[in-house]
Amino acid sequence: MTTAQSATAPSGAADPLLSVRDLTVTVKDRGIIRPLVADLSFELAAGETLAIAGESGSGKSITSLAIMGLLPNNVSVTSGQALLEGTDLPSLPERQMRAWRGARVAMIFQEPMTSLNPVHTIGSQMTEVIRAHEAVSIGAARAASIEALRKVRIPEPERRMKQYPHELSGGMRQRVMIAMALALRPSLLIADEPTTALDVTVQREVLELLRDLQKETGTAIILITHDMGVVAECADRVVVMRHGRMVETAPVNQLFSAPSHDYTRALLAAVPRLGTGARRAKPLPPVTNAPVAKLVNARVHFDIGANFFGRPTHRVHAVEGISFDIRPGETFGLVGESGCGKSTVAKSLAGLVPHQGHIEVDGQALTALTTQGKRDICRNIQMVFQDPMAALDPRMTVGEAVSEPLLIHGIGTAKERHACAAELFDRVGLTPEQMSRYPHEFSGGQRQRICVARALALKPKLIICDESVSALDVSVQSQVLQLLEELQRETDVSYLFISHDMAVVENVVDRLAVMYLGQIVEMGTRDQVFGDPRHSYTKRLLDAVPIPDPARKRQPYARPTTEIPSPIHRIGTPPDRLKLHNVGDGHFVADDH
Amino acid sequence: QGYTPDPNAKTGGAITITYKDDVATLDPAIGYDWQNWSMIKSLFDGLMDYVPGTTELRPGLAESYEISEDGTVFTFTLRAGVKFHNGREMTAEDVKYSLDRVTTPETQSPGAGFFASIAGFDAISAGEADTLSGVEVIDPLTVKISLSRPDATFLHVMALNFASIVPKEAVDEHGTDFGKHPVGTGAFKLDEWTIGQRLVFAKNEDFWREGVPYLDALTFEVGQEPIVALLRLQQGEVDVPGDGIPPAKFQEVMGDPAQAARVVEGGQLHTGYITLNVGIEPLDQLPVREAINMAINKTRITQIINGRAVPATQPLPPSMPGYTEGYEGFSFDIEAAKAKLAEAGLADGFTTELYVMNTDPNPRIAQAIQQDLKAIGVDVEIRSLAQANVIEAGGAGAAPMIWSGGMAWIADFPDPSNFYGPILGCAGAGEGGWNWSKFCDENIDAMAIEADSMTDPSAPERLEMWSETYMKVMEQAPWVPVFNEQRYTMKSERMGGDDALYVDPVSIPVNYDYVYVTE
Amino acid sequence: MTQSLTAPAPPAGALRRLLRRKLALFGLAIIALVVGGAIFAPWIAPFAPDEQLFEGLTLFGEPMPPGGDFLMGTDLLGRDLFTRMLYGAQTSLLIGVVANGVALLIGTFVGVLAGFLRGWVGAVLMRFTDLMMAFPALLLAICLAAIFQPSLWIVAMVIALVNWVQTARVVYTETTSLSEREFIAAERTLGASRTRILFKHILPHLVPTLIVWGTLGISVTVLLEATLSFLGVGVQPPTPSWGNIIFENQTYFQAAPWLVFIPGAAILLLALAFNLVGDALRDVLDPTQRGND
Amino acid sequence: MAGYLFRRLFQSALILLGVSFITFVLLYVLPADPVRQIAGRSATAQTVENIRQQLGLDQPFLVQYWRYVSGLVQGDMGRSYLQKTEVSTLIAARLPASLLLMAGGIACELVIGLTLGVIAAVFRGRPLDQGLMVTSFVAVSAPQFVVGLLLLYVFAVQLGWFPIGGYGTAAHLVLPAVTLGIMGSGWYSRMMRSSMVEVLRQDYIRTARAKGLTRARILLHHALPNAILPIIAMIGIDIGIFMGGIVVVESVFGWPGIGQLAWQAIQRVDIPIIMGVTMVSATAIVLGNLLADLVTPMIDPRIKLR
Ligand SMILES: Nc1ncnc2c1ncn2[C@@H]1O[C@H](COP(=O)(O)OP(=O)(O)OP(=O)(O)O)[C@@H](O)[C@H]1O
Ligand SMILES: Nc1ncnc2c1ncn2[C@@H]1O[C@H](COP(=O)(O)OP(=O)(O)OP(=O)(O)O)[C@@H](O)[C@H]1O
Ligand SMILES: [Mg+2]
Ligand SMILES: [Mg+2]
Repeated sequence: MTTAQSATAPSGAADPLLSVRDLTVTVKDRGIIRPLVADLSFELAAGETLAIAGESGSGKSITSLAIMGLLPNNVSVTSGQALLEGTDLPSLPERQMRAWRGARVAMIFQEPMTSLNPVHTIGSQMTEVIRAHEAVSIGAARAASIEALRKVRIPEPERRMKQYPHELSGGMRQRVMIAMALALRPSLLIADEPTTALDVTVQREVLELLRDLQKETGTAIILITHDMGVVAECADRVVVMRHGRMVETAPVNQLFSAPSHDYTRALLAAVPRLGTGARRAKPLPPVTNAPVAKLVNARVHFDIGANFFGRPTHRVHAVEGISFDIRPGETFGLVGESGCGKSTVAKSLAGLVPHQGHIEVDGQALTALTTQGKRDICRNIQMVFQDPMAALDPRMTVGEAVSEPLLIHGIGTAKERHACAAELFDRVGLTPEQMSRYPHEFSGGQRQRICVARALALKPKLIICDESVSALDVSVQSQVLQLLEELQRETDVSYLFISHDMAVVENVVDRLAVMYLGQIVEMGTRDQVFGDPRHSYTKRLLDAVPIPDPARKRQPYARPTTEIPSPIHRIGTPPDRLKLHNVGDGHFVADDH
Repeated sequence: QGYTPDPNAKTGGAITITYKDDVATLDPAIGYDWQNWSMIKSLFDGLMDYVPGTTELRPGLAESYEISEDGTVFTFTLRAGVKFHNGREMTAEDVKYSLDRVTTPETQSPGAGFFASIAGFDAISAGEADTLSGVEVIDPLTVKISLSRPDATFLHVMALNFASIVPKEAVDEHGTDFGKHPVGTGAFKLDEWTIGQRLVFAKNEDFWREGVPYLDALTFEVGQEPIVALLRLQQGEVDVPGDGIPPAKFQEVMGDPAQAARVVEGGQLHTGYITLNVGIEPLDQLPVREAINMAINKTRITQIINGRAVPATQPLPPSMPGYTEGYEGFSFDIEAAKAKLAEAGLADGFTTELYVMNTDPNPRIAQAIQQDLKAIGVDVEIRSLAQANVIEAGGAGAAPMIWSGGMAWIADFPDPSNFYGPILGCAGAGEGGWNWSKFCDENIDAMAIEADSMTDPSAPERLEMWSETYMKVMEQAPWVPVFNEQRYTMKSERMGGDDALYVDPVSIPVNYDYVYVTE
Repeated sequence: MTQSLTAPAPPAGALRRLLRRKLALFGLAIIALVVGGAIFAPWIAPFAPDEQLFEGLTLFGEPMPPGGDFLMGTDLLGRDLFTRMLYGAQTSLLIGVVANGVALLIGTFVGVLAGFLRGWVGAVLMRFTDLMMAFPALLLAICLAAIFQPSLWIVAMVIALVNWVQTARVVYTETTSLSEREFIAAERTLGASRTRILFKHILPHLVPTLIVWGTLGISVTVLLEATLSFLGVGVQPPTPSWGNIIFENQTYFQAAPWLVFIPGAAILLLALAFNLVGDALRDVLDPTQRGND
Repeated sequence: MAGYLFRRLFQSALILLGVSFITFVLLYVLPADPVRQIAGRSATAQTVENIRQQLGLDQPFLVQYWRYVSGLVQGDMGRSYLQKTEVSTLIAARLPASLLLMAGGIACELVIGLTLGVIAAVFRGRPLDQGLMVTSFVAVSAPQFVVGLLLLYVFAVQLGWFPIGGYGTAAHLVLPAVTLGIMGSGWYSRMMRSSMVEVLRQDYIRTARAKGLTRARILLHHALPNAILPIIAMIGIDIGIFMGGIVVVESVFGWPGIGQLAWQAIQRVDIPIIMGVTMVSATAIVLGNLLADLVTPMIDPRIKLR
């Protein structure tokens, strides 16, 4: 944050690098012209980091696409300018704009998984950007690419050049994207939610990397995000947007310490913060009650690979000997990095994947169930998925979707079901009139409420929330969390709450388990784990959480030196089992290597 | 020898002939297709031959022959110095070998039946003997063939492709593949055969007939769609379209005087007919068959095929010896036909089936027949099937009516007997036989046998007898003779030679040995 | 989120929206025309379909070109082409719509079942599909049609039996990827039965693919019927069908072009019309497409 | 990889066995007697019986089938009933031409179909797109015989650019290949369009644009390889469809392929040839599918053969 002071000097003093003036972007939709961004103005100096924050759909991405000249067909800039080094980019014809893109202004996108072309090597995709703008030989372009990859601290860049995107982890891919964007030393880099899709630990690395590179190259960055923690840690100045308009702009410290607009205040209030979970005073449910779900040494393996005879050679030990139980009225958290097996635990509980070991729901072992029994168990255990859009059939009205479980289990008449669904809609804060709409006609938060309503329809004893709020922006996220909490208070439902966002978890769970490579490394009550993390992995997770407080200095992140180990083993050589020790009062910790 | 070659003929040059279908084999014992019949004629010779462009017999490899008084012993004196394409001289042994070969069951010759009158045929075809006892080698240039019964057509049989003389060593060398490596004594020899594309015949320099052939080479291109072949002819790439002028192009060609001048028209030993199965109700009643005969508008049917035929009155085509001049046949008369039906108690008509081969123009002709019969109240359902299926249905006697087009009888040799045996006689009426009307009248059969036992094929009393036989057949009306097709061939400008050579009744489409190019 | 949500659609809306599209209307009009022509052929047609008119041929046996008494000219037997086109529509609709539809159904059934059930049922079904695919379709059709006596219904059945394979393959691939989708997992956690998932959640998503395949299949099957007729195993003469009108006369395409190009255009228009309607229907039925028209 | 190949080949062999069995059954029950075709119209009953016995057609069905299959395994496809020649010789002589035509046809339909599909996708929703949609239906609806003759008439007879049918040079191949490819190009353009529209929506296309690449490079280098993936599987399926078209095209252009051989054999119930051609084309289809499956991972590195 060393450059922050100089950059926050009143604009206009020096010639700004980028100056957006009264930018208005409209969409032509069914003949109606509707503004998506209206009268937006801001400036950005060289070397500065400007964060654009705001809820989903507020026009952040549209603004950046307008600057890049990449607006969708039916969307266009109708007035205003976006001057980069004195040139109005949106008004440039496509042919000239092409020379700017990639060379002077570059962009990285939210989804590292899908932003690289799967059929070309990293090398090919790196060199082509250089050769598209500079007349250099292939050899020179290759050398420059390797250098760029080295800069983003990709190990063995020569080898990576020959690899395909799917052979790299998400974090590596995002680093490749950054390397590609910075290869030609653009004066402006637009990063549209560069870390939303990544794990906390990886997110941390990428953010630090961006900051380091900026220091080195002096590139100005527009950082688009809805994560106030990221804003606090990275930005010099912040623009807050809502409904296509800017509601507030201020230097980052000022914004956090003294937000001037109500919306900004609401936004900041909604941000979950580590260490605030303790505010929630709710007694732990008594241990004596029979658990709603119980796992004893549960294992889930997937066989992959094939030898000459088509027999599998390798096994993914997705879940390797997990035991815990969930008590009535309790929220049990499951945290850990991407791929550690959280979803697999959830799926095996819901009967979606076959498992070994003992899993029982409501006193009944899952393996012993008949088809009818499996269907009945669904009434006790329900699931809310991460992506509400993907979890709803796009061709079914949401009303149908919510009453569908009743129909499936033959509960009530059509009229009663409709009434019940209407009541549920009411319950989750939607109006019954909206029941005849289709999923795509709702916002993300609304969709997730619909999913919750659907899960509630059968009055289950346990609801599994697998990353149920990760895709939502903070304000919506907090609404959904509140809803879940209310429901629990009213109906005494239990939750299995899966997330990699430690701050959210701290705010909602009663007890939690930390998973690593299919096994539990630490388990205990919220206070035990968050207040007294024992395992090194738990500590690292907590450490990586961005803190929405620009004033707080954080020590440099201890980047793990080795690659993340894999849960895939040769058949016949299972991984070592970790032993859990009780370090007091139900706080279990595994051996640390 | 009964034929004076064209004095203007030039030697040299090559011509191209096209065919739609591929050549299956050039083995004279097996080949029985439209396209290979004339090719085999040019590669091989039999003891007998025809005067080019006519149906007149003349000696071939035999220099002369003698027939015994009772007509059962034929003694052939062979021409000396005739060489096979492999250079060896032909002898009487080769004649015996060739006749044994064509009649022995292993050869699977479709023409074996023609030799049934040779003594010992039954034994060899039953597999009891491996040689024909009736064929004797007297000396290297003399063969004596004894028949088990007099056979007026025997000399014609000896002129058939099936009676071609082949060298034993070549057959032994290639075995069943002899058909792909033919060795004969003919005017041309096989030079190149690219399967599916082309065959090239080269002039046989050692040919035993003086002065012929004129052409140095013949190229046959197979797999050529007739329409495309005609286009190529018009472009000058092709000299003779082997399949003739396609119906779709007929008017175009005839409408253009320059092209029409190159069209050659000629008669053909062909009759197109409808068989009426006498074993199936109600066709088993004579009045019904007569009614059908009267109901067919033959003039209109010839119009449909652009007038490329003449209406027929009897089984024999007009150019066949034994044809009954002045016979009117059944004339087109709907009222009379209805009356006949009423006579059979079927005034309200009936329903029946007409089988037809599925290539143009046969289904069209079948539909014309259908319409004609509808006029007298007979409802006909058409079964338009692949050739093999029609033959199967006909042989099994399952088909009430069959239109013969596409499979119609083109005579193997110009003798009236050829139209009787397998297709109207009792012999063919059995299960699987080609007598699709299943018509079998012992008396008529006896007449036919008597006629065939006469020694001289062209004796007037014999022809008279055949004429009478066919008239008797027509009284029973097992067929509706519909038309006799005319052949229309086209040739390129440079082709020379008598028009008759292009409509040669036995060497269809062209007698390659005698045509020449003018440039 | 901008509040730009469309008002809930009234139930009759789908039809109304369909009618609002010009292209779809055009398609519907053509389909109506063809179907109407086929149904009312006996009343509309100026002649009987198999009546070989004396004045329909020239003295040389040539067909008459369009114009005069014969709206579309006459064919090689002197029959009125317009009449035969009307009656031929009956056959061709049956083949192009019914037989093709049945093929589509079989293909969908096999593909969906194999893709959804997986396991050995799926394996057996797909191996069977592979086998059928390796089989030269035309040969199969010829044999089947020759074994059963050829008739319109047999031909339709044969075409259905031969033409489902490609659909099955494509549907299989799509079903496998669909059943990986999260909302299918969601349905399973609700306890939905397989049948329900299949019919309520998988099949509707296959509709766009099926429309493309189904409508392209119209021309293909109509022409296949003609090929079969040509091989002597199709609809028997004098029953007209658009396909066999083309095939009977294709060598005459220069001498009598109307005999080839009129039925050809009819087949094209029919297929196109179904495609236009199908496309429109898909957009209208697919809620996610709403608002994009 | 070796294991995968082995398993696939084994499966293919099973499929071919199935095909041979079904074909054999069908030909066995077919109401047409090959012996009659061989014996000819003048044959006596004795001759017919002799031939039937010699060909073993009087044996029970299973014996006949067993003989055929055991011969086939040893590479013996039998002898043609009518031509008396080894079926393998006949097929070997004609197969190269058919394969060449098929390759040409596939190349044509891909080039035409994919180009039109890409253009339609780029201009989606505009009049050009709709025009191409109509074009693709024209292509699918056009009878191949007429298309072939038209092309021949215009380009060979009138313009003289190509020879009027025949086989041999590259110039001979053009018209037949185009005729064969036109129908398929209609299908491919439709499928390519939808595949391309889907791909053009992907994030990596946006990335490519953000890199400042030219439109041509984005389309050809980034979009095409991805869009073509679902199409590749189709090419395998296509070979089967081609077998039908090849008969017509070969006859129009006088192309010496197996289509014509098969056609004549079917007309005359020459069972060994029908069986042989069936087996060869089934093999081509099976191998074509296998090839398609082997090629896919070369384009898409994410797909691993198992
Ligand atoms: N092609 C389009 N047609 C119509 N509306 C569009 C289009 N693209 C975006 N929009 C609308 O523009 C608005 C702003 O979208 P934008 O993508 O800029 O939001 P955002 O702030 O980036 O949100 P998020 O945090 O979800 O990425 C949204 O309401 C969106 O629905
Ligand atoms: N069907 C499957 N076949 C093979 N491997 C699988 C399968 N499903 C999951 N896995 C593997 O199992 C491991 C655990 O996956 P899981 O989805 O449970 O992770 P997660 O903790 O939910 O991760 P995320 O945070 O990304 O959702 C991963 O390595 C994954 O690749
Ligand atoms: Mg965005
Ligand atoms: Mg997960």
